[in-house]
Formats: sequence, structure tokens, C-alpha cells
Amino acid sequence: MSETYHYNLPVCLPIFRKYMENEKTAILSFLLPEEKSMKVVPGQYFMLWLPGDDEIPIAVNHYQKKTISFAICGVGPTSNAIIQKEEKCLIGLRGPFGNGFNLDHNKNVVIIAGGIGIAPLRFLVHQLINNSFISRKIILIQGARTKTELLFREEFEKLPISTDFCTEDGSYGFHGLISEKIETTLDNLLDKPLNWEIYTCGPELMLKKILVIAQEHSLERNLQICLADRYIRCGFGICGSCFIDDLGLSICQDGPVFRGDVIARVDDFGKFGRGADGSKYPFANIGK
Amino acid sequence: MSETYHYNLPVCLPIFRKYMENEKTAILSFLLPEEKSMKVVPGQYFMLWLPGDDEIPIAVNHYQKKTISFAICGVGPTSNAIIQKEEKCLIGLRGPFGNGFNLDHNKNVVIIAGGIGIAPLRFLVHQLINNSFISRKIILIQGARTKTELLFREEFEKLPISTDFCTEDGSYGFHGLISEKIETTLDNLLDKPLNWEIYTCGPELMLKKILVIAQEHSLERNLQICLADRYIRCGFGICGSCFIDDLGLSICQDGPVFRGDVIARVDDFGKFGRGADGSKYPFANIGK
Amino acid sequence: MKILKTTIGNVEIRNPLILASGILGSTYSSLKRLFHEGLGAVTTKSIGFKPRKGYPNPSVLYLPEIHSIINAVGLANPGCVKFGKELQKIDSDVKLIVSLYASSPEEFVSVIDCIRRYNKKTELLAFELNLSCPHAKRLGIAVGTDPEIVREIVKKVKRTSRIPIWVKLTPNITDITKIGEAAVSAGANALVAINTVKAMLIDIRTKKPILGNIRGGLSGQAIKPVGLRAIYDLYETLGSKIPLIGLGGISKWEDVVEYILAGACAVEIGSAFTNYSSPNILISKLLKGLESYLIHEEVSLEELRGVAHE
Amino acid sequence: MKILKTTIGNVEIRNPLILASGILGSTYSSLKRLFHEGLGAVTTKSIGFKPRKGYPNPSVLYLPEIHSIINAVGLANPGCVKFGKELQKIDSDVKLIVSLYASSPEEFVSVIDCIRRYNKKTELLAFELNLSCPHAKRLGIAVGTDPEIVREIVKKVKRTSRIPIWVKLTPNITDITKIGEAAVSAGANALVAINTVKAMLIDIRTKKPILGNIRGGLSGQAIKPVGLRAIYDLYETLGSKIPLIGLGGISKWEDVVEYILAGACAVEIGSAFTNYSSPNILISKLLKGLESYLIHEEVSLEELRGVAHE
Ligand SMILES: Cc1cc2nc3c(=O)[nH]c(=O)nc-3n(C[C@H](O)[C@H](O)[C@H](O)COP(=O)(O)OP(=O)(O)OC[C@H]3O[C@@H](n4cnc5c(N)ncnc54)[C@H](O)[C@@H]3O)c2cc1C
Ligand SMILES: Cc1cc2nc3c(=O)[nH]c(=O)nc-3n(C[C@H](O)[C@H](O)[C@H](O)COP(=O)(O)OP(=O)(O)OC[C@H]3O[C@@H](n4cnc5c(N)ncnc54)[C@H](O)[C@@H]3O)c2cc1C
Ligand SMILES: Cc1cc2nc3c(=O)[nH]c(=O)nc-3n(C[C@H](O)[C@H](O)[C@H](O)COP(=O)(O)O)c2cc1C
Ligand SMILES: Cc1cc2nc3c(=O)[nH]c(=O)nc-3n(C[C@H](O)[C@H](O)[C@H](O)COP(=O)(O)O)c2cc1C
Ligand code: FES
Ligand code: FES
Repeated sequence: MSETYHYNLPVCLPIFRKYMENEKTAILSFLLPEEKSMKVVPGQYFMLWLPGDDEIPIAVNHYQKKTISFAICGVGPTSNAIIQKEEKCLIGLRGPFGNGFNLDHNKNVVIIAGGIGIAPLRFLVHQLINNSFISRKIILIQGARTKTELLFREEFEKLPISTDFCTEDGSYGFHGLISEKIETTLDNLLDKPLNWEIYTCGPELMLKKILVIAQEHSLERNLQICLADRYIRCGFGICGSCFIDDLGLSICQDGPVFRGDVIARVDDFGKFGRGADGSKYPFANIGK
Repeated sequence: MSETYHYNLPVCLPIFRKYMENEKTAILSFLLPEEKSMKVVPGQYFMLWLPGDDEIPIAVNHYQKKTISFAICGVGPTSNAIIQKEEKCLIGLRGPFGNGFNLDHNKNVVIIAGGIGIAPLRFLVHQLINNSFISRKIILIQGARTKTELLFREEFEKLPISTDFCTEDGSYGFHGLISEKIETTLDNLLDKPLNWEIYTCGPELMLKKILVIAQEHSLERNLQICLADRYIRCGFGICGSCFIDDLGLSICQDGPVFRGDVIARVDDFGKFGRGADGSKYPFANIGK
Repeated sequence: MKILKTTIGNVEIRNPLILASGILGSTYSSLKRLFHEGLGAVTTKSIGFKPRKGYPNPSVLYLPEIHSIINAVGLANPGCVKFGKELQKIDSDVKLIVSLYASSPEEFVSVIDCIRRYNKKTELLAFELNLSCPHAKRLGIAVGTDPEIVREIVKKVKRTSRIPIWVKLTPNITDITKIGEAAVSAGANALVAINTVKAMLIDIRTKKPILGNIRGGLSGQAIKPVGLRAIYDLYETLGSKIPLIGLGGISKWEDVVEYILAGACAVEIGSAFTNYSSPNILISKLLKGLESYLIHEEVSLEELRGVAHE
Repeated sequence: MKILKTTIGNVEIRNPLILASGILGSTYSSLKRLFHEGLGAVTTKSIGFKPRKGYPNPSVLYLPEIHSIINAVGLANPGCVKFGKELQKIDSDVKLIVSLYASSPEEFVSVIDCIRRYNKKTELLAFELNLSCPHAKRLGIAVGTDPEIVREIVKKVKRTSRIPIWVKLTPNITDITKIGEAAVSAGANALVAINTVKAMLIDIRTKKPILGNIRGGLSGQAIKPVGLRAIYDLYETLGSKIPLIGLGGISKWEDVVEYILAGACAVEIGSAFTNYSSPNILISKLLKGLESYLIHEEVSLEELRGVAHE
């Protein structure tokens, strides 16, 4: 970690560009000042510090040359305070942290995003398109509550990928839950299932359903799940705040991306989170 | 300093070989345990720690492959305690420290050693013989009180160099002080004086005389003087114990080797030393 | 690796390496994992009477230049009721030390009672008292900086618990041996030193302290010479009768040896787990190095203890 | 570099960087050189009443992993008579602080009187009182750890000397602000913090402590977060009226800024000179960095002071 170029302490940079994707989601971008460019893998995250307030984990949403972007959805005090900041405001960046997605294969790809779970997957989509020397199918299945929450939809529709949208209120695309959509899509698509790699991020209850579906298709080893509903403190695997039962793996360093076969052995997956005080709370009771 | 391979803390090694060159001078050698070999320049020194006692600066007397040797003359409590140690005893080595001799030229060479001042010059002689791709004259003028103090004399007599010995009691070679010897030698030898590089180490009063002679021949810039009569504490230029007036240079890091033109500007040279308490004492009053 | 067997008072563990409190050990799974990856014993995060969220983030930062960590976690913990229950899930072969904090003697007793009530299953090696909490009645002073309070805490706690009581000392004090003496005179079964060293960081762009709590504590390689000296001083004052557990900046097997030579029977490891993809890499490096040293020097751990004082 | 001008109480120096006591400054030539290489002022090695050889070597060791030094020089110095004379050789343009140590208020007064008697020539910026010496009458306690003794020392010394009195504080204490308050209430003109942190090292082959004196003090990058916190705490307790001079581990211009934001008016630099072939390389890096920062942030040093408390 210390060998490669990496921010161990928050580096405070002015917000370079800001726009709202919808009324509660802001895209913030920053110019990294260094000479050399930082190595960042999709699925990795930064700790974003709002000086004098708090610090929260946010996935890298886009990174090219020296511009790094984050998509932040206001759900609580800190995320809401950050999205209210304007250009030139200083935000601290600490990272990148965590184990990102593995892109080292030639398979076709299904990407499944639920709500703000699209944040790390946007970076993934662009990396898959730009860094592939092979031609492969990329299918993006994106779900949200309503049309305005289908973040980056117009951008995706212009990319050389198949897109498939669904909304809970039917305001765009398929009318229903993303898990219903996936089931049928996978059934139809996966003629040679092992030729497919599946990437997903979203609410943990959704991820849990996707794991079950993948298991039914014996595809759990082809499934890469990014957890993003969890409390992170240190980011580098030392404080123990983010460890998940029963395997005793950390989200912050061993994750946030796990293979389906590993996450299948995690009792807490989709069931319990742990708050800042380390006590468990059931996922079912809270909704984003 | 920290980049290259270097002992910052004393590394305790067993004495590998020990023999007495005369009744008060021991040659101790050690095997360095590391894989890579350490870069050591003649004139550089180590701090030799006698655990539980004290630590003193000692020039590198020989270094080849992984064997490093020191010639230690018993003059006070610590040096006497060290020369009484036997093989397998642990001695701490910290270093190499200091600015060594510059060997980066093709000139002929005069080496002038007084007493234990031969210690760093033995390593220099071997380096000059082994690492020269050119043929050049090497003249060694070695002086001591008496024959037994002409350390390594038999070894030098076998080397492809001219040797010239003198003793104060006339027991070997020229009968008289080394400074008298040098004056005539230089007068005779130095037909093209700028083709000669002069190296010297020994009691500071002798070095002072050599500087004067060199200045008379306008050779002070060709003169490299190694000081070895001084109190050293840290070895890396931080504690201030070894700074010399009036230039404010350190012996331990800027030295112990200085060019004649630099040392000529040092008021204290050949006049005053500083003890462990930082107070000055005149060199004239003490003799080794 | 029989030669690594270590005795701390009446308890025996398979090797002298113990997980330090607050590092990785917030959950039953991570404690279990760390033990199974080779440590001699594991210490939990410090547990208090009530749940505590701790301080806002950033609260744990790595300082690569000095291989150290600055933290102000602020004793985040789920409280003794929930944690007592959680402990039941740990297999009984795991050698477990429960770290506790409180701001008065009475509260320490309550936390111990509570843990014992909710955790009937797991046998504990010891309770480790973290005395860094501010004192309930005497504003602004940490309980661990006043010998009188320490004596009272240890006395009360000893009356409650038959499980050995280890007292963890802070280095942020004029004379650590005074607190050590107080704890021992009151019946402490072992002393643990050191906790983190008072520290802080400021961001020069926003001109604000970086830690959510402003102030924090330094751990890791920077404090090794500090912890070592604490153990040396404690051993010199208290002699070999009271077991000492050394910690602070241990990252190499050589550090473990230094602590034992200074007077420790065992050591705890914390910040050094930073930058290891898996804890067992560090643990096995330490154990192997230690074992070879003992074989090479033909000496046992017990014989090695305190030798630097000879 | 006018913007680097710094005021400490009533004295003004060209920039806020001061040489720390015990680093390089044992001789008139090195003090002169360090000033001419760009520092705002230079502090001498601590001088006592009688000459002192200090402890046996090794007494100063570099720890590269943490860019730090451990030392137990033991206040080696030629005594106030010889050193007073030596000071006369320093040109009067050199801004000089003389550091002193003693083990009682009376002895401090004697050392000051002696320095003034033998050095009629050089005007001093201040006397810096190093309070790390063991107390003459109260065995084993350093004079700087007891607020009463500190108050007495400063009072006596202030009566003797019209030259400003700076008091240098040790971090090896439960509450550094108590000593700071005592010094200020007795009339100290500035506080300097911190001195080295208690530490030691052991050699695992010979199994002996490495420092000649066994125990020593840690300085350098490892203690930067510790010194920074001391200044922050002092500023918070004492406010902006009393000048604070920060030191401990400063090696980059960013560190200087952190100390000023924490509440320092000026800083001292010690261990950071390690590994520089010439001190001016470090000094000019620090000055340039500091200057660009002030220009970029459009702020003066005075405005910057203590901003981290806002
Ligand atoms: C690896 C990773 C990557 C992430 N990437 C992104 C991203 O790219 N974009 C993004 O918008 N978000 C992302 N998140 C989520 C983001 O970090 C959180 O939304 C943020 O921390 C919320 O902080 P807050 O202070 O605003 O709200 P908080 O008050 O901390 O909580 C937000 C929500 O979490 C629930 N919650 C938290 N703790 C508890 C508890 N103890 N009991 C019950 N409910 C609880 C609450 O219901 C609340 O609605 C990511 C998270 C992780 C772990
Ligand atoms: C760079 C360097 C390289 C060296 N290389 C060698 C070497 O290769 N071999 C070798 O034998 N020696 C070498 N020396 C000298 C060696 O370091 C000393 O002889 C040694 O430190 C003496 O230590 P001691 O404890 O034995 O005696 P000490 O008691 O320290 O003193 C030895 C002698 O120095 C004189 N002296 C010291 N301090 C004072 C004082 N304050 N007032 C008056 N007189 C004083 C005394 O007269 C005494 O005879 C070197 C020194 C230096 C600086
Ligand atoms: C993130 C973090 C959290 C800590 N939490 C606790 C704690 O809850 N209780 C405690 O007694 N010590 C705690 N400590 C201190 C450690 O147990 C240990 O005393 C200190 O880190 C020094 O050891 P090290 O240098 O090996 O890390 C914590 C340290 C860190 C870095
Ligand atoms: C070798 C050495 C000698 C020192 N001698 C003294 C001294 O005589 N008087 C004093 O007040 N401080 C002395 N100090 C402490 C420094 O002045 C300073 O407080 C400490 O080193 C922290 O600063 P730094 O981290 O920049 O070195 C000494 C430090 C070192 C490393
Ligand atoms: S957040 Fe600290 S271990 Fe993961
Ligand atoms: S011996 Fe310390 S500066 Fe030279």
C-alpha cells in the first residue's frame, strides 16, 4: 500500500466540477495534482472527508488522466452535506482503498446495477470498453425506483453496449424489481454460462438475490459482487470495524468486491450490517 | 546515507580473526553477514562498540569481499579494552561513516603515514594497486617511533610500490622525524608536482607540518589529509561534537578526509582538539 | 514450536504473541480468525457499559513515513450486553482476553459482571483494563494517570472476578512505574504497556485538525523505543515477579526479542498488521524469527526475560 | 523574503526557523555557520555550571525506518565559563539563544550570571531553560515535571536577567499545560515544546541496552504528531498572548505550517539535519516552501498562527 502512489492522509482538493445527476445525487470531480498518474481499479473507493464534519467511503465513479469523479447520493448527514458543497470547496481524498473488480479475462459481461450501485459500475463499463483488445458482449442491466434515479442512463444508451433498464414505478423500461428482470435475462442469455462474467453492485438485499440466482445457474464463481452498504472507518484493514461474520474478512481491504463463492460463505451477507459502534443491525429494517 | 547499505545501529559481530601487529596494536577482522557487499571508501571509519563500555571511531584498515579489518592501537581505556578481546567476542560495528579519500585521478601518489595513521592508508594502498588500470608510481613514506611500530612493514615491502621508512630511534630506515624525511623526498621527487597526489594520516602535529611543506610546494590542493585524533560522538554530523573552528565543518561527516586548501583555512588544525565535553585542549600538550 | 510456549502468571499460551486491543478484534469472527492464524491469544476491542459510536471519521490514519498509525476511534463498541452475547460464538479453544474501559471503579465492576452474565460459554484468559477513559468524577483526568484511582479500580475489580486482571498502562504520564506499582499493590495479575502516545495532525489546506476528535494517539514503529523503555523501567522497579506484557511498535521478531530482554513475558501486536494482505504472513514471520533466534542463542523465552538488566 | 519575518514577544527574527538545542550548536563556528546558512536564529547546546563529559557512546543513533534519532548525550558541555568566552567569538549579527540546564533555581541563576560575565560582547535573543535535568534536592524527578519547581526557577531567573526567558518543556509528563501555566505565571517570555520523548534500544545479540546511558530520548519524524499536539494543547490552554515555539520532528515545510496552525509563532529544527550534506539545502527547502504557501494562501505568519483552533 505504501509502495504505490496512494493518499494515506486525506489530500484536500477543490471540487473541480460539480453537477447533479438528479435531485439527490451529485457528481463531483477533482484534478489530482501529481505528476504521475494514480493506479485505480473499478470497485475501489476513496474516503471522502468533509473537513470538520465526517468522512465516508465513496466508490470511484470515473477516472481518466488526472480527473477523478465520484457519484454521491445524499442519504444521511455527511453525504447530504457533501452534495451541497459547490465548486472550489475543499474535500479530502484518502485512497484508493480496497480490492476492486477483476477485469483480467476475455469473457462476455453482464453488469447489474441497483440504484446508486451504478457508481462503481460506470467506471467498470468504461474500463471494459476502453481497455479491451477483444470484442465482447457487454450487457448492462440497471434498475432504480424511478426514471430520474437511472443515473447516467443517457450516457449508457450512447455506448456500444446493450442496456436494459427497469424501474419500480414503471417510469422507464421494465416495470418491476431488478431481481425479476435478471432472472429472465440470465435464463435467456446464458447459453454458455461459463463464458460470462457477472458484475454487480447495489443494495445488499438485491445482491443477495442475485447471488441466489447465480447459484441456481452455478455461476457464483463468475460473479463479482461489490458491497457498498457498510460502515468503513480506517479503509486499510486495521481497525476491525468492517469485518463480516463468519469468515472474518474485511470489507475495506479484502473487499468491497468479493467473488460469489466467497460471499456465499458469509453468514451476514444480506442479513446484518454493523454500525459505527460495532453492533449488528438487520438489513431488512432499513431501506435506502 | 539511509539509501545505501549501511549500519545505522551497531551490528554486533563476533571477532573473526585477531592478531597483534605489535604489543599495543591489534588487527581485528569481521565477516559481514549480508548478501550484498557494502561500499566502503579508504579513509572512512566505523564506530566500534564494546558493549557495556564505550564506542570509538576506527578507520577501515582493509576490506575485501565480506571481510573487514581494523587496526586498533591501545591508547586509552576503550581502545585498550578492545584489543584485549579475543576471537568470537562480539563487537558492534556502526558505519561506514565520513568522507573518504578521493581516488578518482590518474596521478602518481605519495602516501605519508605517521604511527597508527597507517591504519586507513593500508586500505588506500591496496585499493590504489588493485583498482588502477593505469600504471603509476606509488611511494609510501612510513614513520614511527621505533621499528615495531612500523605496522604492516613486511607486507608493504612485498608490494609493487616504493617504500621509505623512518624511525625516531633509528631502529629501522631513516633515523629522524618523518617531517624531515618528507621535505627532502618531496624536493627530490616532485619534478612535475601537479602530477602527484599526496595522501596522509597521522598525529595532527605531523599533518600540520606536512601541510606547511605542501604549501611551500604549492601542492595543498593535491594533498588529502585524514584527521584521526579527534573526538567523535554521532558519526553522522548531527550532534556537533566534532565541529572544527572556524569553518564550522564536521570531522565525522565532512571529514575525516579534507583537502589541504580547505584544512589550511581551519584555525584549529594542529592546534586544538575538543574533548567529549566540548572544551578545547591544545594538541601540543598531548602526545600519542 | 514447543519452545515458544509462554506463561503469564498462571496462564499458558502457545506463543508470546497476542493481538492488541482495538486492532481487528471488534467481532467474534475476526478474533477467531486471528487466533487461528497463529497468535498465542487475542484481545478484544475495549468494551464499555453502554454502546458507543466513537468519534467521527477520519479516526484511523496511516503515516507511511514512520510506519505508524494515529487514531481517535474513541472507544467505539457495542456495549457489554451485546458484546457478551457475541463472545459466546467464539470456540472455546480461542485464548481470549477481554479489554474493558470505564470511568469509575463501580463501572468497571458492572462491565465485568455484565460480560460474565451474557457470556457463559467462553472461558477468558484475562480481563485487560484500559485506563485511558476520562475519570467520571474528576474532570479531564484519565483514570489511568492517578495511582489512587488505579488502586481503587483494581481492588474493586479483583474482588468481583476470579479471572486474572491485567492492567494496561498509558505512556502519557510523568512516571509510568508509579501506576504500575499501584496496580500491582492492589492485586493486578499482569501489567500491559503501552497504550498510544498523545498525538495529532493538522491539514494545511483546510487548516483544520484531521482527526474527527482533533486529538488522537500514536502507535506503530514510531513508538517502539518508547514502549521498550516503559517495559524496561517497569521491570527495573517491579522485578520479575509480576508478569509484564509489552507492546508498542512491534513489527519484527527482533522487536519481540528486545521487549523480552527488557522484561516482558509476552507481547501484543497492533499496528504492524497494516499492509499485510493476510495477518498470518506477519504472524508466521514473527514466530519463525523468534524460534530461530531462541535455537541459535540456545536460550528459552523465560531465560531471556529481563536479561538486558544484567 | 520579508513575509517570513517573525516576532516572538519583543524580539524579531528574519524567519521562523531556529536551530534546536543540542543539534550542531556546540561550537561558536557551527552556530555562526548555521545562522549564515539561513536560519532565523540558533540555539546553543545546553550549558551548565560545570563542564560535563556526558554519557559514554553510543549516545546518538539514527533510526532510518522512522527517520528519527535516539540520544543520550547527557548534557555534555564545557561549562558556562568556557562557553561564555567562546560565545564572544560569534559576530553580533548572529541571533543567538543560549540554552541552559541546572538542577536548582540557584544554579540556573549562577549559570546565567556566569554567561553574562564572560560574554560581554554578543547580545542574546533569549535564554532557553532546559528543564530536563534531575532535581538537586528531590531525587529522581526532573525539574521540569513539577509546576512548583518550574515556577520557582522562572521567578528567580527573571529577577536576574533582563534577557527574555524561554522555557523548554518536556513531553514526558501527564499534563504539559500545567508546566506551561506555571512557567507563564512566573513570567516566562515564551514556551518551547517539545524536548525528546523517553525511549531506549536493546541489542539482541549482546542482549544489552545500546545507549551508553541505557535510557535516552527520541526525536525526529516519529515525534512530530506528539510535538504538534503539545503545541495545540498549550495554545488552547494559554491562548495567543504567550509566544509558543514548536519543535519535534519537523522535516518538511508542511510540518512548519502545521505547527504554526497549532499555535506556534516559530519553530525549532533538530534531527531533520540528518542526511543533508549541507544544512542550507534543508533550510532553503523549508523557507521556499513556507514562502510559496503563504503567498498561495494569501496569509501572513501571524494570521496563520493558531488557525486550527477556529
Ligand atoms: C465501499 C463503499 C463504496 C461506496 N460507494 C458509494 C458511492 O459511490 N456513492 C454513494 O452515494 N454511496 C456510496 N457508499 C455508501 C456511502 O458510504 C454511505 O451512503 C455514506 O457513508 C452515508 O453516510 P451519511 O453520514 O450520509 O449517512 P449515515 O447516517 O451514515 O447513514 C446512511 C444510511 O445508512 C443507514 N445506516 C447506517 N448505519 C446504520 C445503523 N447502525 N443502523 C441502522 N441503519 C444504519 C441509515 O439508514 C442511513 O440511511 C459506499 C459505501 C461503501 C462501503
Ligand atoms: C576518523 C578517525 C579514525 C580513527 N582511526 C583509528 C584507527 O584506525 N586505529 C586507531 O587505533 N585509532 C584510530 N582513531 C583514534 C581512536 O578513535 C582513539 O584512539 C580512541 O577513540 C581512543 O579511545 P580510548 O577510550 O581508548 O582513549 P581516550 O581516553 O578516549 O583517549 C585517547 C587519547 O586521546 C587523548 N585525549 C582525548 N581526549 C582528550 C582531552 N579532552 N584532553 C586531552 N587529551 C585527550 C588522550 O591523551 C588519550 O591518550 C581514529 C580516530 C578518528 C577520529
Ligand atoms: C485503531 C486503533 C484502535 C485502538 N483501540 C484500542 C482500544 O480499544 N483499547 C486499548 O486498550 N487500546 C487500543 N489501541 C491501542 C493498542 O492496543 C496498542 O496499545 C497501541 O496501538 C500500541 O501498539 P502497536 O504499536 O503495536 O499498535 C488502539 C490502537 C489503534 C491503532
Ligand atoms: C543529539 C541531540 C542532542 C540534544 N541535546 C539537547 C540539549 O542539550 N538541550 C535541549 O534542550 N535539547 C536537546 N535535544 C533535544 C532537541 O533540542 C529537540 O528538542 C528534539 O530533538 C526534538 O526536535 P527534533 O525532532 O527536531 O530533533 C537534543 C536532541 C538531540 C537529537
Ligand atoms: S474499516 Fe477498519 S478494518 Fe475495515
Ligand atoms: S560527531 Fe556528531 S557531529 Fe560529528
